[in-house]
Amino acid sequence: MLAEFLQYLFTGITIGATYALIALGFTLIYNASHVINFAQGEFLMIGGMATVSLTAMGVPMILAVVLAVILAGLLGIALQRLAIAPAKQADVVTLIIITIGASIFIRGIAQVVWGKEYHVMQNFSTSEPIEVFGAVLNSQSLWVLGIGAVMVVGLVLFFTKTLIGKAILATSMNKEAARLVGIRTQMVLMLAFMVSALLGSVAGIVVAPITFTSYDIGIILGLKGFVAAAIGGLGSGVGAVVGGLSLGIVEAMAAGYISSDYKDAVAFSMILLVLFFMPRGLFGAKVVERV
Amino acid sequence: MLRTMMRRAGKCAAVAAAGLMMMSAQAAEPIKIGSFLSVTGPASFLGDPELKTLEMYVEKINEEGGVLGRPLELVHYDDVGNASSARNFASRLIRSDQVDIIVGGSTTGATMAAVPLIEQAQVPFISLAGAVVITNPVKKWVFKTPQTDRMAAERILTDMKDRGITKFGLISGTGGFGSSGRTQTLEVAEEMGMEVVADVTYSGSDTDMTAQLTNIRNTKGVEAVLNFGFGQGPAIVTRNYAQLGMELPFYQSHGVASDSFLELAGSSAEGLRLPASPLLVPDSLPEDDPQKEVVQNYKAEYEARWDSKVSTFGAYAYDGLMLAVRAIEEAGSTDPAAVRDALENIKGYVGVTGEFNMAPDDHNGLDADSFRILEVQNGEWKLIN
Amino acid sequence: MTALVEVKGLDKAFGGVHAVEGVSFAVEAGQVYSVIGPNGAGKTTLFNLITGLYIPTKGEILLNGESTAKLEPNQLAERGMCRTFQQMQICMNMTAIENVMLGRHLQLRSSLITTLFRLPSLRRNETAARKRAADLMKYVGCGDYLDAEASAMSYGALKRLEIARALAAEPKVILLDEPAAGLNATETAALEDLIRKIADQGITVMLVEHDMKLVMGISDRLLVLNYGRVLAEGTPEEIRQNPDVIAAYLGG
Amino acid sequence: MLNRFMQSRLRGLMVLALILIILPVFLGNPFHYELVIQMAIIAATVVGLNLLVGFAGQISLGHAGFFGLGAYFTGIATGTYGWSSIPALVVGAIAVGIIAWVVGRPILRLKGHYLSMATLAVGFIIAIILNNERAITGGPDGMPVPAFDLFGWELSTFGRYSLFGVDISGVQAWYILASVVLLLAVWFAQNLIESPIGRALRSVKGSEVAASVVGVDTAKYKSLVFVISAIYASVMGGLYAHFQGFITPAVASFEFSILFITMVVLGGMGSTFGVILGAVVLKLLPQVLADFQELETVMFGLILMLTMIFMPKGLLPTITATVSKRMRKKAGGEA
Repeated sequence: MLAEFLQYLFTGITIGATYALIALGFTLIYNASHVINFAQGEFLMIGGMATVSLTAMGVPMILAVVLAVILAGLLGIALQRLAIAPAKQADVVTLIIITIGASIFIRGIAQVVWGKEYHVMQNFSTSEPIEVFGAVLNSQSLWVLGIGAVMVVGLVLFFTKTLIGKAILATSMNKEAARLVGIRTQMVLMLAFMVSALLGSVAGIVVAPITFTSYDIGIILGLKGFVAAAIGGLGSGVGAVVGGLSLGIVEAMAAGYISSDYKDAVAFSMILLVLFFMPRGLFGAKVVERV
Repeated sequence: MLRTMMRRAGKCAAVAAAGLMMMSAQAAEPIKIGSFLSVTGPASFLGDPELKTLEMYVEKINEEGGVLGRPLELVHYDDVGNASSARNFASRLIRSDQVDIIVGGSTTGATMAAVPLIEQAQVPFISLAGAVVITNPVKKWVFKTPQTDRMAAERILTDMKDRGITKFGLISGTGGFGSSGRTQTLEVAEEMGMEVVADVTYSGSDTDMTAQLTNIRNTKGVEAVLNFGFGQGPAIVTRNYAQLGMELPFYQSHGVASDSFLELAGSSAEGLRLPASPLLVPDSLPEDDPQKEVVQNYKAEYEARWDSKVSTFGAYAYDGLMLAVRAIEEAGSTDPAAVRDALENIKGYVGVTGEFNMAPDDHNGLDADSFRILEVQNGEWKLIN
Repeated sequence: MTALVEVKGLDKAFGGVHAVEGVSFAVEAGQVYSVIGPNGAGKTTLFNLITGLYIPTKGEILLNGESTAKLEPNQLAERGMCRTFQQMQICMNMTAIENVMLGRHLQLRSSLITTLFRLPSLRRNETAARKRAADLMKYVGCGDYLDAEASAMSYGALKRLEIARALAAEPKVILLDEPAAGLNATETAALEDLIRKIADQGITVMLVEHDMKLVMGISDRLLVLNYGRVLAEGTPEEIRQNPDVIAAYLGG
Repeated sequence: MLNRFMQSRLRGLMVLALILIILPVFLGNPFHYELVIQMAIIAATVVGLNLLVGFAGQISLGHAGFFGLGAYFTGIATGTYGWSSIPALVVGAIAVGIIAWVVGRPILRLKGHYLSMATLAVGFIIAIILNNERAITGGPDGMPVPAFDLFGWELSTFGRYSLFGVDISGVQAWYILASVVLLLAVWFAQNLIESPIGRALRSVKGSEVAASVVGVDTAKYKSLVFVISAIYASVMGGLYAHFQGFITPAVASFEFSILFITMVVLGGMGSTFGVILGAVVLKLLPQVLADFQELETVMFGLILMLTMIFMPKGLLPTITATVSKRMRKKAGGEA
């Protein structure tokens, strides 16, 4: 019984950590620009695919990872500069469609460059699973959790200790005021996209050994990330992490205990339930409407 | 963009007009082979080798003088794995391109979406998709080249029974292939007096199936596990299976019968069995096997031309095209009814997938024995029987 | 005579901070009743409470003797209360006249079937509503904008348009939140005339305003708020002589 | 009087009718008819969705769920239970309307992205149910749907019919049906928009507080428009099922929902004729881009992105604005 429960929990936490990392990317961009970036999943794909293809070309793993992350970062900047910035007057839905267009475009290019096959990435360390009270844990899960934790801590430090991080926060709270105190808001937005892309690509790389990677892996993972961010409350870092983990755990528990056919339906019902009682997610900012 | 569209629309109209004018000079006309395949999208691992195969052999046949003295022309559209696109492209092939025969439909969903239209339009259609519903009940104009999922289920369950297994756990994808495979497996199991003690599913986009497998593992009496699905899902299942340390006999379906599956699953695949076309083990076939030559040639030609590993899915297209060519040759024209009748009477065509013996009540023409049971040993396919 | 609007011991706290605290007063029908006070005194919060946009932390509001505790803003509108906003709430996705016609929403009940088939009754009502809206626009002084999009109007005109919309609802009491803010002297004078005209029709007017000259000139009674509490209440004359008010306003 | 009436209200509808009457001249073969018929059905769906998104400002990323429910209701009622098409469409619409009302009441309290999320979830749940209930829906492989029938008179795209003595083909008959349906859909939508109900809807987008203080029960109107747009989707889904002859759960998929909302935004939110243009463009694009093979996805993404960046208000509003600016300039120059 315990072993079974633990197994579901491990599975859920591993998937959930992935969702959480993607959700953090959403949160970051949402905070800085109030844009929901539907191309977030593509950063993941770029991270995984670029690493795989570079290592296949004989580039050492570490270097391949660095290059892939840089590529994703550049892509993030390009996305903000070329697609989001020129359309800053646009409606929320219009921005959503622009990011959807961007994700289709990036995916299309990836498909032409890298082909359509799924690719394997080796586990970072041993492929031997670890056994805990009868439940097994993939060693890569530890990497996902560890790197996830490092990134969350890193983000917290980034926002509280660095000038750039504080500037991003200030911009998210009040763009006009931020501009008045001399923050170059366009620069900040660009940075937010870049950091979010870095985050996404790292997530894409750490989960690739578990999920495999292909040109279209970003679609569903990106969507799940958005779901996680919404459960947690858009704009909340804690929310993204809690939202991601709880989504992953609910999925795994539902698949194990309720019905694997309906596990996604269970997850989506959970969202409806959360939003029914907390219209701004678990940790969303409570705002008073000014009239 | 609008201008491009107008230009294209103009072009379409011009082509259509030209088509009408040239009707009289039909003798010079190429034979049009229509095709809609899932070249991109989630089923691209099916559509991609299928299209490559079609392109390559249409070229080859034309170099060798065509069919009935007429060149072949391949008209192809990518349905992206979307059933309603498949239906629309089928309509475009029939109504706009006016093709003589259709070889296509990578997935059962795409095939079935096009079937009502094709039946009404009365165009011969050779599907490349697996499910048994495509040809059972028999539809007048619809044929298919892959073995049915029912045959796969029969083959696997027979092999289990031979090993003394009567109770097994089933894990299947919720996509068309897995879902249909699941239904067939449940039916065949009942007929063969076997018991499916656990029955779980995963969706095509899932990235971890440990929870479902744990569920099976904890079910009492499980003696083996069967995974029905295609795409990357079964590879993840295989890896999770190994991670969980499950040591029961493990079966996959023909949906993953390709070398790329071995690459994805890696060492986790060790010891698993599946039913597959002999294409994966061309050299292990006995010399007197009639398929040996066809299989070896196809593999060599495909790999030389595309510089990528051959897949059994491409072979479905090979057989589809060859059956179409043979039917047209036997009919002596592209008259749809004559071609259809010829297709229905093809006997003893030895293809890559198996030996086809079509009949009015069998538009597939294969039997379960055309599947070989393979086992993964030391990272390679080994022929078991 | 019972009061039209009566406020008893009203409290509103936002996360521990009291924006309005222990406020009580009564407005009688036909009065022009103004609420004044320094910035942040809780005037707009008070209006938001009265019109049902905020839910009071404590206390009670009576409209015509009926408690408004469970009522949504639209239900208050049905009972004859309408308002304008300090930060204007104009529907920029409509034309000017449609904004005013929106004010006639409650008078223009039509069934879905009538609407979908655009039956004659609907057409007649629409024509009448359009005429009434046009009259109101002329009445408040934005007759020049009869065919304009709302987004094409000037600030001052939009302020008047908002009043026209409120009037279109045929309210018993109208709450105007800083109608003179951002207006020049001529416009303010015109506004003063307009408020008088409205009051003369028998509509009770509640006013939040900073322009003392305007307020003192037209109000029957005044309420002075400071830090969410009532500092004074009375006629303009009484207020003018109230030492607390003088102290507060002179920064004493 | 009549002249002014024509100019203001029905001009667009007249133009659309005229286009639909003239269009067959340019339709070279039955496949072209098929494309236009599908465009008309999808366009009518997004005209309904536009009421919700464009006019009332409530984003839905799950609208294909209702489209799919309508399609499956029709498919199951006519196919499995042998109903006639019209009752199937009507009962389906009522059922979907009720579902939309029950679902809409709680989720429409949500705002912005949270509403998108909730509608997305609803769409997904519907798609998952359609996918999993094999016994009823045929599961992921889909189910065949019989031809449309009007009290025993069957409308098949391969049939031949006689209309007022003129011999027409099945696709032409379908074309007429789809055209009439589209015109009705537009007419109803326009009547709705230019009415007290329509003003109330638009005020929800313009300013929800303003709407509430003049007496608009915003919750009620949001639910109402949600239900109306779901009914549009349901009826069109039913017609689509009949026309296609086969449906799979893809009709209720997230991709389809995104396609719908993209049509609305690309064509021009809040412009009935704009969203029709959006539907036409997005339905035509894959056919046009099919020749690009590998690059099809790249081109599609690029076109979508560039159009939205440079025409954030959508195709039709941007075009009309440009044209009227030019005309004003010209008129100014002459005067």
